[in-house]
Amino acid sequence: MYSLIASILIDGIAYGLVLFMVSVGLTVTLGLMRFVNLAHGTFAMIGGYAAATAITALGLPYGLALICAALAAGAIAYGLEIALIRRLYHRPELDQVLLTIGLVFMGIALSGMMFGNSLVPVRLPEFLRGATDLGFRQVPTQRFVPLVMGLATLIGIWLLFERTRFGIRLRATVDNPRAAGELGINTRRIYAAAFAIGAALAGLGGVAGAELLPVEPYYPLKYLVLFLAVVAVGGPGNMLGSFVAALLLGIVETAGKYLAPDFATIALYALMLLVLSWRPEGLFRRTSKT
Amino acid sequence: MSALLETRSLSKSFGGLNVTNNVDLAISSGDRVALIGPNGAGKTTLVNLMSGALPVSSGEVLIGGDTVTHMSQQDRAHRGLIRTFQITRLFESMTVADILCVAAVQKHKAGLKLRWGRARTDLVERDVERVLRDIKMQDRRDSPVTLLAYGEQRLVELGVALVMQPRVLLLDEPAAGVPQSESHIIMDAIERLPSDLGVVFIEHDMDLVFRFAERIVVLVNGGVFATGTPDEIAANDDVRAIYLGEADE
Amino acid sequence: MTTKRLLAATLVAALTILPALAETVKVGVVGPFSGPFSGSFGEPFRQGIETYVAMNGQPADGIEVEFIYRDLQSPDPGRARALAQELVARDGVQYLAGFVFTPNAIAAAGISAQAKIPTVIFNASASTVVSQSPYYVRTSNTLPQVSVPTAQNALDKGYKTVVTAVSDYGPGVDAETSFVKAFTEGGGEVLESIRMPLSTTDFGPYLQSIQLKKPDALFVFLPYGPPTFSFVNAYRDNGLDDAGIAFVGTSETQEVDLQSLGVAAIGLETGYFYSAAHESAENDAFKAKLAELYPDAEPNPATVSAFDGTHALYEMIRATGGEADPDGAIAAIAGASWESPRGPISIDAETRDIVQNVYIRVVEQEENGRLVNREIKTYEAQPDYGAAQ
Amino acid sequence: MTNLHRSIGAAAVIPLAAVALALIFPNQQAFLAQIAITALVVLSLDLVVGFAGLATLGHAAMYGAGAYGAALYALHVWAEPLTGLIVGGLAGATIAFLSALMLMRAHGLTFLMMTVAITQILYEIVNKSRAVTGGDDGLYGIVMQPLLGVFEFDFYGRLAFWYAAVVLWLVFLLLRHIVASPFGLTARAVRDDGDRVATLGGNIFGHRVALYTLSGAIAGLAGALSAQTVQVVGLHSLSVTFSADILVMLVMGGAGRLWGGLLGALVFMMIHHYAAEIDPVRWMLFVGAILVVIVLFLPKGLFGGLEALVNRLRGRAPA
Repeated sequence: MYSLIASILIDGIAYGLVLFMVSVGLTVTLGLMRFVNLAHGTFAMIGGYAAATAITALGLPYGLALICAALAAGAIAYGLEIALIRRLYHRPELDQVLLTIGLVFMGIALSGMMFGNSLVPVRLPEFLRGATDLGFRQVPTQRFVPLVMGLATLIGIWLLFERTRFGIRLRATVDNPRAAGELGINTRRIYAAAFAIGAALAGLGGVAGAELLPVEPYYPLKYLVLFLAVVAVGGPGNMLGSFVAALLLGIVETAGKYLAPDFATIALYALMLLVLSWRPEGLFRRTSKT
Repeated sequence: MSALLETRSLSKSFGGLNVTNNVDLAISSGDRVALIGPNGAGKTTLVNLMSGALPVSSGEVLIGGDTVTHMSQQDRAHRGLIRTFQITRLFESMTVADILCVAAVQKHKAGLKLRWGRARTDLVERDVERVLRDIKMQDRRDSPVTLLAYGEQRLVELGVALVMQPRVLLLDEPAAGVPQSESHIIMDAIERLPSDLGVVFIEHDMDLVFRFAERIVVLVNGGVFATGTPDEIAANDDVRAIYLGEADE
Repeated sequence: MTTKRLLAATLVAALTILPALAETVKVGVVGPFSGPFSGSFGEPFRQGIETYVAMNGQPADGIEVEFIYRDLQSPDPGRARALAQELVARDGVQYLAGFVFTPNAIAAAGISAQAKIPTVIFNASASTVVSQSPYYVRTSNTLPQVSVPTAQNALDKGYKTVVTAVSDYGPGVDAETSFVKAFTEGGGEVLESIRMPLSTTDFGPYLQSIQLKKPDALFVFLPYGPPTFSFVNAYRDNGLDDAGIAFVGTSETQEVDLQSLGVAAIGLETGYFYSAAHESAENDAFKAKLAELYPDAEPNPATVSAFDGTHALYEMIRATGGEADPDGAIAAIAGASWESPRGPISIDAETRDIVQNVYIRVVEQEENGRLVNREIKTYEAQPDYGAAQ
Repeated sequence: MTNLHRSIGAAAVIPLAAVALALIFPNQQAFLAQIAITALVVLSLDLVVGFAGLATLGHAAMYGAGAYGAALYALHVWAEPLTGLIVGGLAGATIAFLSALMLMRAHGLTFLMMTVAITQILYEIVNKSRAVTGGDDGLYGIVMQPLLGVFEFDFYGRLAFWYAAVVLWLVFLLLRHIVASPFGLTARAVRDDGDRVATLGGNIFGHRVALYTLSGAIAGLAGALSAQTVQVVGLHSLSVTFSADILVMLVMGGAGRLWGGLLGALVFMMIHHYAAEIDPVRWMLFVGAILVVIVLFLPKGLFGGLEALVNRLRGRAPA
């Protein structure tokens, strides 16, 4: 009995951390910046391809490949922000939906042409392969990657947004762009940087989650609902909320798999319905003033 | 005869902070009551509590002697309590006539009707035309509301309330944001309000307050600080010290 | 009345179109050439067809085959029917081919049956598909066809207890049903049957709870691509192999995913109808031509299904001299048999479904580091066991 | 008089367009039927997105309910098309009404995700009820009786197209009437500022539930049309993917305008169809680029752009 509960918690948290890593970037772009970024998965996918290429073609170690993933996703996002996305901030949400879906379509076609339509594995270094023995059971060693990265990201993002000038300016900008502009903040640059950071986080998540959500052209659409669920349940724009929501969704789905294997998906969505009916703003409201 | 609108020991707190404190008020037919007080005194909160936009923490709200404390906004509206907003809230995609028509449709509980039928001619259009006349905006009938001058928009905001033919009208700073040059059209409209209507209005402009109010309620820190006729309030040194002195600066 | 009139109209249309196209026989190929299934089906279909054409030229002197490709990304019966209708009525195809998903194949069956269009199914695997139109022929497989011999092999290896874990969709349920039936009839015991939602990404919990039941083996069916990748990795990473729970699969190690699976796949045993490592002259020739045309392509079951499907089309076209003679065409292919890259195959004269060998294979790593499905045992001439049920 | 003329003219657009399409694409009637059916769902979606201001990725729930409802009715009760259509509409309305009770207090991302959750749960239930629904293999074997007892469903899809086009036309006329009714006027007001309508005594929740249910009924009709004309119902009809597709069509055409939905469905289906025909592999690149271009250059969607063009040609200032 205890080992069952322990197993649910271990697998649930491990899965939840993967969910957190792949969605945390969306908490920035959709939650904080309030841009309906359905192309989030595209940036995660770009990160995945970048890391896979860095490892297989360039022979870089896993750690460097992670950096490549973040840089590639961030750089492409930065370019897109300047060229397209910044024109859409003041447009209705539905226009943002259409634009980002358009980008997703193009990303699917382009990645299929460049990397093929089958999945591309992100090869793990030897020490991350296989299983680690916990005594009463084994866990996949790779899950330590999202664990470490998830916690580091949570702390890093918190420090960045709460403790740096950039963070203060970013929050000022999203809360009241006009006032921020009058205070001499370069709001355009802040937005571009924030969007790139969101995408870079997505890129990291794409690599960290690649064992469970393998990198392939259709990635952005296939897992879109998953990303959105974490952000919606957590409360848009709330980093800690996303973290808790990811763990909660991970644990509930995992419990479903152990206890009622055929109904794990239904359990997950039923939970989502309940939480959102109970707290329409998500588990955690955005902390800063609206 | 019981008051049209009454509050008894009305209180509201947000997480330990009391924003409305034991307010007792009674509005009768024909009353013109001004609600004044420094910023943050809880004037708009009080209006929100009376209209049902906010749930109360304790105390009671009564309309025509019936307790409505836990009734929704819409039920209070149907009992004749109508409010306006400090910042104009008009339906942005619509023309003046459409906006008034929306109000008329709600008044006649026709919002779910799929046909106009008699509602259009007999009821809705009569209400709309009446108010257009009252606020003197017949010539603006089909203008998109977003193209109107701000003063005119405030007038439409008032007109929406008038369509409802309320028994009590809560006006939240009816002239807020209107340039001096246009403010007279608001004042004229307020002056022409039906004489049997009970009116509560929040106002910062003391000229307006003293021109219309028969009774003034001074709110400070969520509680009633003083009540009286304009003359009494004007003569009240405490009010002068706390509020008027501040306003003069 | 109306039906007759329509048939007459079709005939007139056919007669007026045909003389102009006397040399060209058009074949409409419907499949996922874009989207999530293009890597595992759409591309292999195309490669299989073009490889066959490159190896065999045109079916006969004076007859030219033209393949018209139509994209159908996912199960969408409405679009399937519309594409089939348009190919027949506007493009004047004499044959249809392709179809990955069962609902799409069933939706197009109405067109095939009423317009009398011989159609070669390259994948759609539910047993019932071929019976939906008298002009349907299948060159892929059904799940019972491969699951029953796989169950037999599990019994032969001495496994007494099994847990089945399949993706919760048509093919998964077919695989589970036929495996469980064959395994229990053979004296084995199925401890639990789990149907995992198709959207599952984390298989760890399923594998952990399977481990607690301590079966001798785990029977698996998952769709190609990401689910298989995640599942196989999870099987290794949760230590099921160390715990002595054998992996019994069917299509999981097929070639389109095999190299991506990497070392995690080594030693996995599966029962399926085609291995790229099948040793025969036909397979070598096929692989050589495929590699020549598409250097990056992996020969895999879908490629071979399309390759053999093209063979079936050629047989029908040859037998009818390129003329529209649907009944003649079907008569020519029903009961036919030939040597495919996968081994000997035939089309059952009654059911028009494929009869083929099912091979038990084990994944090995070759010296150059590439993984292959090494055939270690053959169950000959397996029919679709699902049709009998 | 002009208004009358204009509204008669508008009412004639769909029949004229149907005739034109049938003449231009004589051999693609099944495809045209798909367009008409899709246009009908997009129209119903516009009630939620355009007229209630709620973006949803769960509209397939009602479409699918209509499709499965009509299919089961045809298989087990009566294969008569028109009563089947009513059954489909009722099924859609029922699902919409039940979910509206849960949904209609939410908005924004929360609403979106709740619609996704409801759709996914329905999808899983239908997938698991294989004995009734056929699960992933689809529900098939539907053979409809002749329409009105006279017209046989032909495999070329001629009747399917005209049947779908007529239903689309009638629903469109009905919606035009509704949009101009007290209900429609209130809908616009609720979209602009629901709380404000509540202060005027409007029953916002009831109104939204009614609007969602109406939308669900129409989506259910479209689902029923699909079941009856395709003769197979698959899980696709209940998928989030399908919901996303129709949302893209609506936004592309211009949400909040009935014409926008129709135009969006027509243009998207055509572009998709022909782009995929020209290049079955890379068409998504082209379609994606078109979406981006539309967002950048036609902020009010295709219909808004068309309107601006017509106004300019007539030498009028844009409204």
